Amino acid sequence: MQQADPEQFTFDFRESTAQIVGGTSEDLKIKIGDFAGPLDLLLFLIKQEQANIFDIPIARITEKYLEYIRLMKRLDISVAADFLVMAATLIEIKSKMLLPRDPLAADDEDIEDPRKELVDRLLEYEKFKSAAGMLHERIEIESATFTRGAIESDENNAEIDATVFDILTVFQKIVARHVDEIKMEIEREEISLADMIKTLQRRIAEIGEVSLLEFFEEMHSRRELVTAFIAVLEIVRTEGVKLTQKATFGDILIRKV
Amino acid sequence: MDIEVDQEVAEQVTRTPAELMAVVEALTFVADEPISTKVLAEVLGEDRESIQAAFEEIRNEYDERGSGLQLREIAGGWQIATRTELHEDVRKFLRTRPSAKLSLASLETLAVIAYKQPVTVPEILEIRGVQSASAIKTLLDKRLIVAKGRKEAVGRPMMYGTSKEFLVQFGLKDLSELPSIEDFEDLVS
Amino acid sequence: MDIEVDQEVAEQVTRTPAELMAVVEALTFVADEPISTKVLAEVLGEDRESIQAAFEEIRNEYDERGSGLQLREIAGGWQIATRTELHEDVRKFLRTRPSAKLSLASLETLAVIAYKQPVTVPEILEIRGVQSASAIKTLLDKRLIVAKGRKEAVGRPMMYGTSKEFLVQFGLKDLSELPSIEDFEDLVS
Repeated sequence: MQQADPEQFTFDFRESTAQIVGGTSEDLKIKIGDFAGPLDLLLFLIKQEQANIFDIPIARITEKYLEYIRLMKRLDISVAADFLVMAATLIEIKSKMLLPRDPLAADDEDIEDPRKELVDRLLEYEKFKSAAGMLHERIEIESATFTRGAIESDENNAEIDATVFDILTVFQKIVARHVDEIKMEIEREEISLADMIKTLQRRIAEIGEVSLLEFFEEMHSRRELVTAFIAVLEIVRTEGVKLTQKATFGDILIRKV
Repeated sequence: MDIEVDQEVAEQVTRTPAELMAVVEALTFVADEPISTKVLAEVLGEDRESIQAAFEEIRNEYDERGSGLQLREIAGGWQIATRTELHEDVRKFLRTRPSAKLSLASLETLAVIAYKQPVTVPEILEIRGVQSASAIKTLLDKRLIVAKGRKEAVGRPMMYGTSKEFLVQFGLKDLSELPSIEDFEDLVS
Repeated sequence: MDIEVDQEVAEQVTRTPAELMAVVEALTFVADEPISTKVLAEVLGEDRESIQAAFEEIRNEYDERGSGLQLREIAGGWQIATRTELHEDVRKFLRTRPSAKLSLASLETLAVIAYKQPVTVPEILEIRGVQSASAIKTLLDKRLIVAKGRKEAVGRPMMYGTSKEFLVQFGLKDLSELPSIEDFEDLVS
């Protein structure tokens, strides 16, 4: 982990999560990447507040929720519409609960708790969140077994089940093996991959489309060049960007999708 | 045509249990995919019970001699694979890294699809509370899910379900091996 | 970095003969090509005599239990294969499969030859990091590659390039139609 910059947050692209430390609130520590959606965030806040899911302190939770959204905005992290929809829902529930009870209504029993629908959704969601955890464990175990290396099959069969793109993909993987080796070397060097990623991100954000040829030409050393190359790979892997190439052997453009 | 030939041969062949084990092991080894008792029974002209028994016997044998390989039942078939405990050495040799992890969003979406299939995008949104388009794309790219036709409802939305690849990657014999979703209720506090 | 870690681990690891047999069996199983004792000794941080002993022990074990598989010494390495006597059943089974897949080793070798031609065997080894002898044989058998004369270098090694058949099979007018990797290549060569 890098140490905090002025903005007091750091990105770890390997994990593709962002960790926010500080902000105005006392001890709000949030890993953005850990939240799969607004329900996930809500569950987190409810647990953090040690509240009972069947009796959610809606005012407090709403406040925390909005605080989180504001923090995201301040950090220029785009807030998905779904998070805003949930914010609106929370505010609506909160206001309903503040309404004085209709004196003509008979008993408490007949009045539906405004929180009920949300609680049902949370409970339903949490089951699938647990199931996702189970799947995660399963795939971890499964990815540890390997099947045999391919055997060349029937020699009489002239048909080959491969395309020219398989060839390119395979070659890129071989090249990537070399990159991995180089990457390991440079991790001990002063050039930071995180800085390179940030530079490239800023550039893409500013001008929308970056020529990789130009970007690479700016590099002063082989190491920087390789770092720049890995930064491109990382950004392509972790963010919504697209590489386009107009002509064979031509320049490659990286742009926002 | 093939099948006729098979039956002809099958009538002539009588294999001892040991011979059957040997040929079952050999064919499982050359198969590119998990191979079902049904296919093997047809190819070898044997009944499915004998094939099943041979598989189980081979599996036990592998386990007992502490082989570096294991025979496992997966995605409706049987497959020879390396033993899980050896993954570090195997990875080092193959120069592979642990496969790219699925994001939490993708795993959640996959969980919803696995348990609710066939399920539409709006239904997934309802449960997860968040758009799942990019997670669905990832899962389609990884062939973990497949389209399962359209729902007869407004807009005729596409329905999704899990694939055979899902079973393979998650080491499941079939979907019934998934723990029931109600089991997770106990964990919910 | 990996390599340093590997050596560290290798020094710490002491395997029992049974454990060594298991891991040797697993690696031979996943390898695309016959695997030499030398390579295995390096990967596992063991001496060649132990590896050789493990191979022989595994071979005997396969033979003694009448397995459908055999461990055989071939082309300077060891390989797991189906037992020769079973070839009829194996052939019959393989014929039921639609089209032939190239192994990853062959595909990689073909990719290196396609993009680096004319290229020699040592150069392919350099790029892939593994021996490619049997892959080259397969590619020659399938006429996807052809010899392109000898290189004026020590040992005058044979150079290989892709064939006309390669262009036909992969639907290319000529080699310039191969997708470009030039920009990536510059960075790592």
